Amino acid sequence: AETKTVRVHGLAMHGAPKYGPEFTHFDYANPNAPKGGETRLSAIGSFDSFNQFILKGDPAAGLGAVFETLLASSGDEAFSEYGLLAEAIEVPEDRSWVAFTLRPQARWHDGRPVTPEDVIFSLDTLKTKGHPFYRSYFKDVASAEKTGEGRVRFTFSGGVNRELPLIAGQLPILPKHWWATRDFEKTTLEPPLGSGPFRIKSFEAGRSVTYERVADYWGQGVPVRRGTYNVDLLRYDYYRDGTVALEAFKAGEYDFRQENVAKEWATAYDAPPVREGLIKKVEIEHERPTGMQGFSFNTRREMFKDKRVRRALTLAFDFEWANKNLFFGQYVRTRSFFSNSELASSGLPEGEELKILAGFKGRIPEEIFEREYAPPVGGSDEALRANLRVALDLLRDSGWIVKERKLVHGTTGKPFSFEILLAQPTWERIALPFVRHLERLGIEARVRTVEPAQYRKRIDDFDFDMIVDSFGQSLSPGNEQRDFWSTAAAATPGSRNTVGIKDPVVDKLIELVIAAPDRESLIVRTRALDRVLLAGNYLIPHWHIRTFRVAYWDKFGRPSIPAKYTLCVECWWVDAEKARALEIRRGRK
Amino acid sequence: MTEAPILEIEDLHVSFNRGEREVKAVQGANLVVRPGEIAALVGESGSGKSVTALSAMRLLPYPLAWHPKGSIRFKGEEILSAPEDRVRALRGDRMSMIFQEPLTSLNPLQGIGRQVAESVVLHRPVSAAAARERVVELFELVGLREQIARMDALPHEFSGGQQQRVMIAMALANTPDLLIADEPTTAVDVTIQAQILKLLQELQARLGMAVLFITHDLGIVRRIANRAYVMCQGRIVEEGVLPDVFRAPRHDYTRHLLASEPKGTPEPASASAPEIMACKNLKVWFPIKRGVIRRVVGHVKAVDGVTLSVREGHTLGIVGESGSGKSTLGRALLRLERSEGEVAFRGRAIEALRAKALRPLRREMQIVFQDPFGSLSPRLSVGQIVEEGLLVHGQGGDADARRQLIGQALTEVGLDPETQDRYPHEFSGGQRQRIAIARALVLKPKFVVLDEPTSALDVSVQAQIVELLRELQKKHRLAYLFISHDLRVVRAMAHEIAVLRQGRVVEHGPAADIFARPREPYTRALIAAAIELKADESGAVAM
Amino acid sequence: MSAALVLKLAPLTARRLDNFRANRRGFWSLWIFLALFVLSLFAELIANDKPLLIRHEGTFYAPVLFAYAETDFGGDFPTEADYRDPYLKKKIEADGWIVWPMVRYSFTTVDRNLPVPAPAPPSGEHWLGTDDQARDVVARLIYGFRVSVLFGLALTLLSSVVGVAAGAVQGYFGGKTDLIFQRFIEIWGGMPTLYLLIILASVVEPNFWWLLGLMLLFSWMALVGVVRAEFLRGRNFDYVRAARALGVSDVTIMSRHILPNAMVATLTFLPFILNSSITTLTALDFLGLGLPPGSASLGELLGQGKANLQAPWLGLTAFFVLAVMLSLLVFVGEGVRDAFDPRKARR
Amino acid sequence: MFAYALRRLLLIVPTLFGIMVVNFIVVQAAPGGPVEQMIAQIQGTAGDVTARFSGTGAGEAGEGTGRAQPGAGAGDVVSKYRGARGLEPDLIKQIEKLYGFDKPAHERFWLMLKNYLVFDFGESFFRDRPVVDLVLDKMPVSISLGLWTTLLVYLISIPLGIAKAVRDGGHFDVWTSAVVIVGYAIPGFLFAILLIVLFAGGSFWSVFPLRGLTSPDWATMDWPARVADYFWHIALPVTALVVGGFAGLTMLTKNSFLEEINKQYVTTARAKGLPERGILYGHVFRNAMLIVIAGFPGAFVGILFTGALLVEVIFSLDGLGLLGFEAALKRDYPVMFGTLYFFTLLGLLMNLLGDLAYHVVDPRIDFEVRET
Ligand SMILES: Nc1ncnc2c1ncn2[C@@H]1O[C@H](COP(=O)(O)OP(=O)(O)OP(=O)(O)O)[C@@H](O)[C@H]1O
Ligand SMILES: Nc1ncnc2c1ncn2[C@@H]1O[C@H](COP(=O)(O)OP(=O)(O)OP(=O)(O)O)[C@@H](O)[C@H]1O
Ligand SMILES: [Mg+2]
Ligand SMILES: [Mg+2]
Repeated sequence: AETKTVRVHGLAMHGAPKYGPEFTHFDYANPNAPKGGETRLSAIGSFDSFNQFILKGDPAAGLGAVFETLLASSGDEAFSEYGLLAEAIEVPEDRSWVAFTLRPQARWHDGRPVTPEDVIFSLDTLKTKGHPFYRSYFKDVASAEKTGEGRVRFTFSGGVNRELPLIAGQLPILPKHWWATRDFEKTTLEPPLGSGPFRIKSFEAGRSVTYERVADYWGQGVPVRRGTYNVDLLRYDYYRDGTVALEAFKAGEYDFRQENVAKEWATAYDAPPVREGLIKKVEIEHERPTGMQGFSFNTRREMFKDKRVRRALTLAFDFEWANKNLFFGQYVRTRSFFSNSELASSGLPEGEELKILAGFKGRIPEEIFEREYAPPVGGSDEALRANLRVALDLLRDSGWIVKERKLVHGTTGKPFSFEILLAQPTWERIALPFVRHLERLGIEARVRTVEPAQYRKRIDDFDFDMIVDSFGQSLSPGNEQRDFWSTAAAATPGSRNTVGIKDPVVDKLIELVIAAPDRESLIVRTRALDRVLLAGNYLIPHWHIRTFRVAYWDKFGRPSIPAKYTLCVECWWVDAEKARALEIRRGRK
Repeated sequence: MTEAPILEIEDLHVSFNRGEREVKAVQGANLVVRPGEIAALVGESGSGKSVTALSAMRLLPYPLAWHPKGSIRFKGEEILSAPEDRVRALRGDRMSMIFQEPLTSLNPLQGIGRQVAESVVLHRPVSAAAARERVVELFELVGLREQIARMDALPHEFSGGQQQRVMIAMALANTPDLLIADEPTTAVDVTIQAQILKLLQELQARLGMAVLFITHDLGIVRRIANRAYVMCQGRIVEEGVLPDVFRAPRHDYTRHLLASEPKGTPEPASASAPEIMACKNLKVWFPIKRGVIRRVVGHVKAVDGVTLSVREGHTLGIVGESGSGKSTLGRALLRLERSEGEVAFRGRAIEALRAKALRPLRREMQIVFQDPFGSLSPRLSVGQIVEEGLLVHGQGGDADARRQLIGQALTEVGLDPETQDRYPHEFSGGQRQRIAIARALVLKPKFVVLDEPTSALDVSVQAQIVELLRELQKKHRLAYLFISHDLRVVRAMAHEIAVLRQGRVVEHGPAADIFARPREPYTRALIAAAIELKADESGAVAM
Repeated sequence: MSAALVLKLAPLTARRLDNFRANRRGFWSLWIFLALFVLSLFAELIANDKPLLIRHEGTFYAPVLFAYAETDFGGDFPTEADYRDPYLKKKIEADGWIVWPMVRYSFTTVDRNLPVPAPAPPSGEHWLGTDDQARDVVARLIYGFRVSVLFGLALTLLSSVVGVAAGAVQGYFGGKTDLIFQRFIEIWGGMPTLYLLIILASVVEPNFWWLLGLMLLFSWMALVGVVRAEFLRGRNFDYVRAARALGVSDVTIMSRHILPNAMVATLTFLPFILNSSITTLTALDFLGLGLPPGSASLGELLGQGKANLQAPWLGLTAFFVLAVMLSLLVFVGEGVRDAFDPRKARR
Repeated sequence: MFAYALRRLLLIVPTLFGIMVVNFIVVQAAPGGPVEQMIAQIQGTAGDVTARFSGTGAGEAGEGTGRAQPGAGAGDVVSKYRGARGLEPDLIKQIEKLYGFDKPAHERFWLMLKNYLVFDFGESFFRDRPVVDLVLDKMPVSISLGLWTTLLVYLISIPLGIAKAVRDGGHFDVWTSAVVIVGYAIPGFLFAILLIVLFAGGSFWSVFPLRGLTSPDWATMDWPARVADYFWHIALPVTALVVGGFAGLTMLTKNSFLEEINKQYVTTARAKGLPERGILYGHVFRNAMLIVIAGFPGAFVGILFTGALLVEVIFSLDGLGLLGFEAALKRDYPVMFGTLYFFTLLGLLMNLLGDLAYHVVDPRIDFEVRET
């Protein structure tokens, strides 16, 4: 109670939030977006439940718009949240607790107000009966108590963590009175009671679900909601098969589609409606961190312990060829574990960053200070040959020799052979050419695709040589880095440290990142971590894409400023004019 | 008789297969059948009688069979080149046929009643009930009165003679203008034979039906035919009205035919010879099943407590009306039918032996089935069929020696050894019967069940076979169980006779005794019927 | 020589051969199929990324048969040479020449110099285009045909023999044998094949032989039912009784008397079983339980076809090859049927 | 025969037991049980099981591009990687307990058997619904597909096969063979997709519905409209199934007929003056069709259970094939064993029915020992 408490409208992870207390809407939303119209979307698989908060059942798509959280995050900031159900946020300087004041006008769809009791109920229920995810996610959000009219206070456990108030703000709030007569642990197809902009209008179990806009939605004027959720009707149709779903889109069964396969993006949209402009096919740039994906080495394996070997294998992977021949040139090479964000390192370390790294001098590779990290460049037979030459030298340096045209270990005489373990056949077309290149080094690599359960098990036991791994990152790295790279995680079966990094320097850097006091220091510390990780050659980096690939029937209006970090499709609206024109053009066909 | 002929066959040629394997089955047959006439077609086994008959209805397996030459006219209408529809309309209605081998000619999966009824409804717009009535009537006419209740049963549940009568009923269903009867009475006993012949004569007289009657039984020919054709090696060699043809035969073959009745009596055999096959209180009951769950509602007592024995070198003749259980008895003795009661082979009880233990004994006990066609594997060549026993029992030496042996066996039964690479269906009925005999005899068994082994053979071949059997008996002290309706052959073969009636032995004794002094009324009737035919025959001769 | 051979043939066999030959369609189908199959056995000589013959600095090399290091030709790497590399090609041709196979790609060869992204449409270089990994479809077809047909033939033949034998025994003996055997088959057939495959895949890396073995454990059951039915019927026929009366052993009765007359279903189904053996491999590929990634098989090609609808040449090629193969086999089957049909008319 | 049927019925019990035991053992041995599956699901690393052939797998570009859709909330609550902090062991214990995996295998097996004896098939591990409900839910689709497909296949194949047998070797025979074989050789899923692209997609004609068994407004239609709607929906899936289905049967019919058509009794029938059709259908049919007719029940079960998996996926039909397959890959044991039990039982009954059909078709057939 000695520390000063502030009462604010929004919170940023570090520093001050971008939008001031008087903001009326996000920049990337159009406050004047017309309401109305209908949108049809697709989902894959099926659903059998509207209770998305528990372990069992396949919840329907789109339920997120039925429930609301205390705070809503902004799509053009790293990690900032503004009041949604909460009108005001109180936090002490050290952020050891947080209190929210609920908006008096916040209402459930049945007209009852949202109360602190609901918040307390939500935290307790989700942590005890909900999906285990909530238990672990809200682990340090110890408890909530009502501290006044419309005011609820969360206390935290587990030491100081600046992130916790923001995490508490992400708690979905459930109506206590509604659940009083229902079993929370059962799946249900009874439309749930929420407070969000949409509610379920009708559904066909497993096949489709339709939401309607709540006419007297309480939050219409709330800044974070202004200009969003504009359509009157939102319908999800379920498909089992991706190809069929695509066909359905082209047939006009639904309106919007996001593509994530390069080949499809390049070839599958060559249909009459696209050619006639009825379907718009656009790439929308974003600044979302794309993290790192790559062939990751299991450094627990003897042959991958040597960095030179890992470097040599990196040289054998020809990204430029793959991008041109397999991906239609849609991807960019990943050069950082935090790619496509300000957290990514580039150039040579300078300033604060250099200072941090200098502290580890001697314990980290010298090259960090000398060269910018750059994955090898291939693309042509000559370039590949040059790379492979270097690779062979590296391998020789680390004690491998060529005997009878095969690479064998100089002392043990064991041949260099390993297995690339895959869970998805999709990767085969990337892994197999790589294998061919390795052959030229005398390395015998096998590709093995296994069924998901077995894959899971082998990954959890770290029983593999090389896999395709990906490490997603947020704009605000934190605790999760421990699980990714720490020595402790390397020894914990099932952890995300598949590579098996056991580097005290990395451990240190992780702690520094987690403890970063402000955004600036977070950025430099993360960059430093990035450099050390890159220098370790733990992965053969893959690629990423900096755009959202979307196709939609031309009836939508989009805000003129896109959000930096999300696609924010809820900001789109149905343009009545265009919709009519589309109707006519399609009708004429 | 100047009426227009019903059937005219002119210079008919029939060949099977083309190319090197061409078989010229008929090579120039001329034949005329007039309304109200019974024309008999007799001849050597394999001479082309059946093929000629089938050609008349265009039922040969075309295009496998073909006619290089010739014409067949039915009531003046050319058959060979008529459209299929036309021929179809005639078949079964205006002309119909009784097939030589009834046992393979009936649809195995259709109730006999339905098969007969089908003929009726096919050409007449009658109700189901009326058709059924007609079937009942037909069954009565052909002496199947007792079988009317079992009309829904399948052909295999009937005896050979019963099936033959079903065929006859089928052919007569629409009182055709022309009936082609291919050995229609080979499987029935004399009493029924008499009944059927009478029926045919009656129909002929009443409706002017013309009959082309193929048979080996010259007695029958003499008794009912107006005209006879003699066929030999694919040609009609002699024709004429009766009784002239037989009185003054012009062709050698006809003369040979008339001369070769099976004659004589068996070699006397020692009464003290050891028993080779004996049975005691043998029973074979076939369950009759009804309803959805196929409940057993009764039994057909095919063999009902028979006690018999056959001694080495002896022949036991089994006679009895059609359906009395003769064939069943024969099969049961060889453990080919599930039976109750004791069976002993060479003094050793075999009723409980397992199939495996029985197998070595099989070489010594053989059987010639009543239905030779059915008993020959369709996908084995005749040579293979005859060879099989040798192979099984490790006899006959190497392949060449075996081939030799097979050829010899075939020659013995009067077949060309060169034919051993043909399939069974490429033979005539009589030839198949001889194949079956050859198969049994090639093993040099001790005991043979011969179930109507000569029914399809012309008298000359018959005599040859009887001679062969007798000779083998003499040489190897063979024992036969000889089942036949032909009392002449029985007399020529049997030392002892057992008369079967409804599954029971009603009379049993030395052959001479039975023929001379039949005790049971049934036996008397049987012999009387035979004599009656004989009398007829001699009467004809007397004329 | 051959005349003597023909003379020695049993007349019945000769007749069957004649009958078979008389069915022109079946006869030619057999030859075409055999030709294709034998050709595919020599796939390495037809489609390969290794030259058939190289003349370099006065020495001959046969890379298809022997492995040479790149350094043998003056290149950089002491590992096996990649003859497609223009660098090496130039080196060799500087003093010598190269004889290539008809198709200069093996089934694993990635064409690094495609003008368009993979899958590339058919062109002069790739007659049937490439798959989505830039590998030549013709090459993959030849190798895939070999693997698939070998797998299919082996599986079909072995499983038919076992299946027919099992069905024959059941149907012929009936009674307890039948009851027990049937129950066994029901239980055996109830085994979760998918799980067995998963277990197998977790223990070893599935390969041709493992898959063949495992599939064999179950595929034989396909024919048992029909064969059993035919034997149940066949054992009642008179000629079987006649054979029994001759003292013919059960095995011979089954094989010589009933089987030839109970082969309809088996003969009919064989081509289809072969085909489905081949497509089974596809299904396994889908699950990641099939042949190791990169292997060429018709199934894999089909899978490619499905994944690349925009590249119809993939699916079409696979489909076309399957259809042709199946047609050939069905026609051969009809020929065989004719050969054994005693009443077959010669036209 | 009645006694035999009864015996067979009784034998179903031990057979079923045997199958359950074998399956239980095998399933125990398979790597990655439901607990691992659930953990994967919690960690968000569980893939969609049908992804491999439904083409719904993730793209090549990793997690950077979370899917979003307009109007909908951007990702529910939070992106998944934040939850990826490893699972506490007690949670795993809890999950094990939830699925009864804290007990030894044999105990679980007995428990399952006990429950099955009283027809309690339990609840799905992942779906929170009784297995029975799940199975019943999928019945309409499976029965629709199974019934119509089997029916059509038989209705086409048999007459076609007969016609081919009669014209053996002729032109008709050759070209129908070609058509039938081509139909068979077209991989089912490719054909289904082709149908969709041609008749339901956006590129050509869009005349058939893409998914489901009925239209959404089915409930409000009157009966004729409902029937029409139903057939409109199943037209494509059934076509896809039928096309590949009739080759085998057609050829079987043809060859069976060829086998019989030269037999003596056919000549007899011909002598009666029966027209060719009458001979074929009245006489040869029953003799030739033993296998074909008797195979009907089995074929039906086959299509019902497994035959339609891909078609179910492609046409977004929720049938038993998909249910069983998903359960197997997701290790949803109750559903797996429930469907297994159900189908094995059905299969066993159908086997029996098939055998009885043999006897009905050919009364000479019995199942007794043949010693003599
Ligand atoms: N399908 C066939 N293929 C080849 N030859 C045949 C065929 N059918 C019959 N034959 C031959 O044709 C000839 C005449 O046979 P057919 O059946 O007419 O004789 P048959 O006079 O009726 O003799 P049987 O009195 O023995 O019945 C026989 O030599 C027989 O071998
Ligand atoms: N499988 C069977 N099922 C039922 N009844 C049968 C069966 N086989 C034969 N029968 C009946 O048993 C009786 C005896 O038949 P069997 O064949 O022994 O007569 P048969 O004396 O040989 O007569 P035929 O002289 O006509 O050949 C007949 O009434 C027949 O209908
Ligand atoms: Mg004849
Ligand atoms: Mg008889």
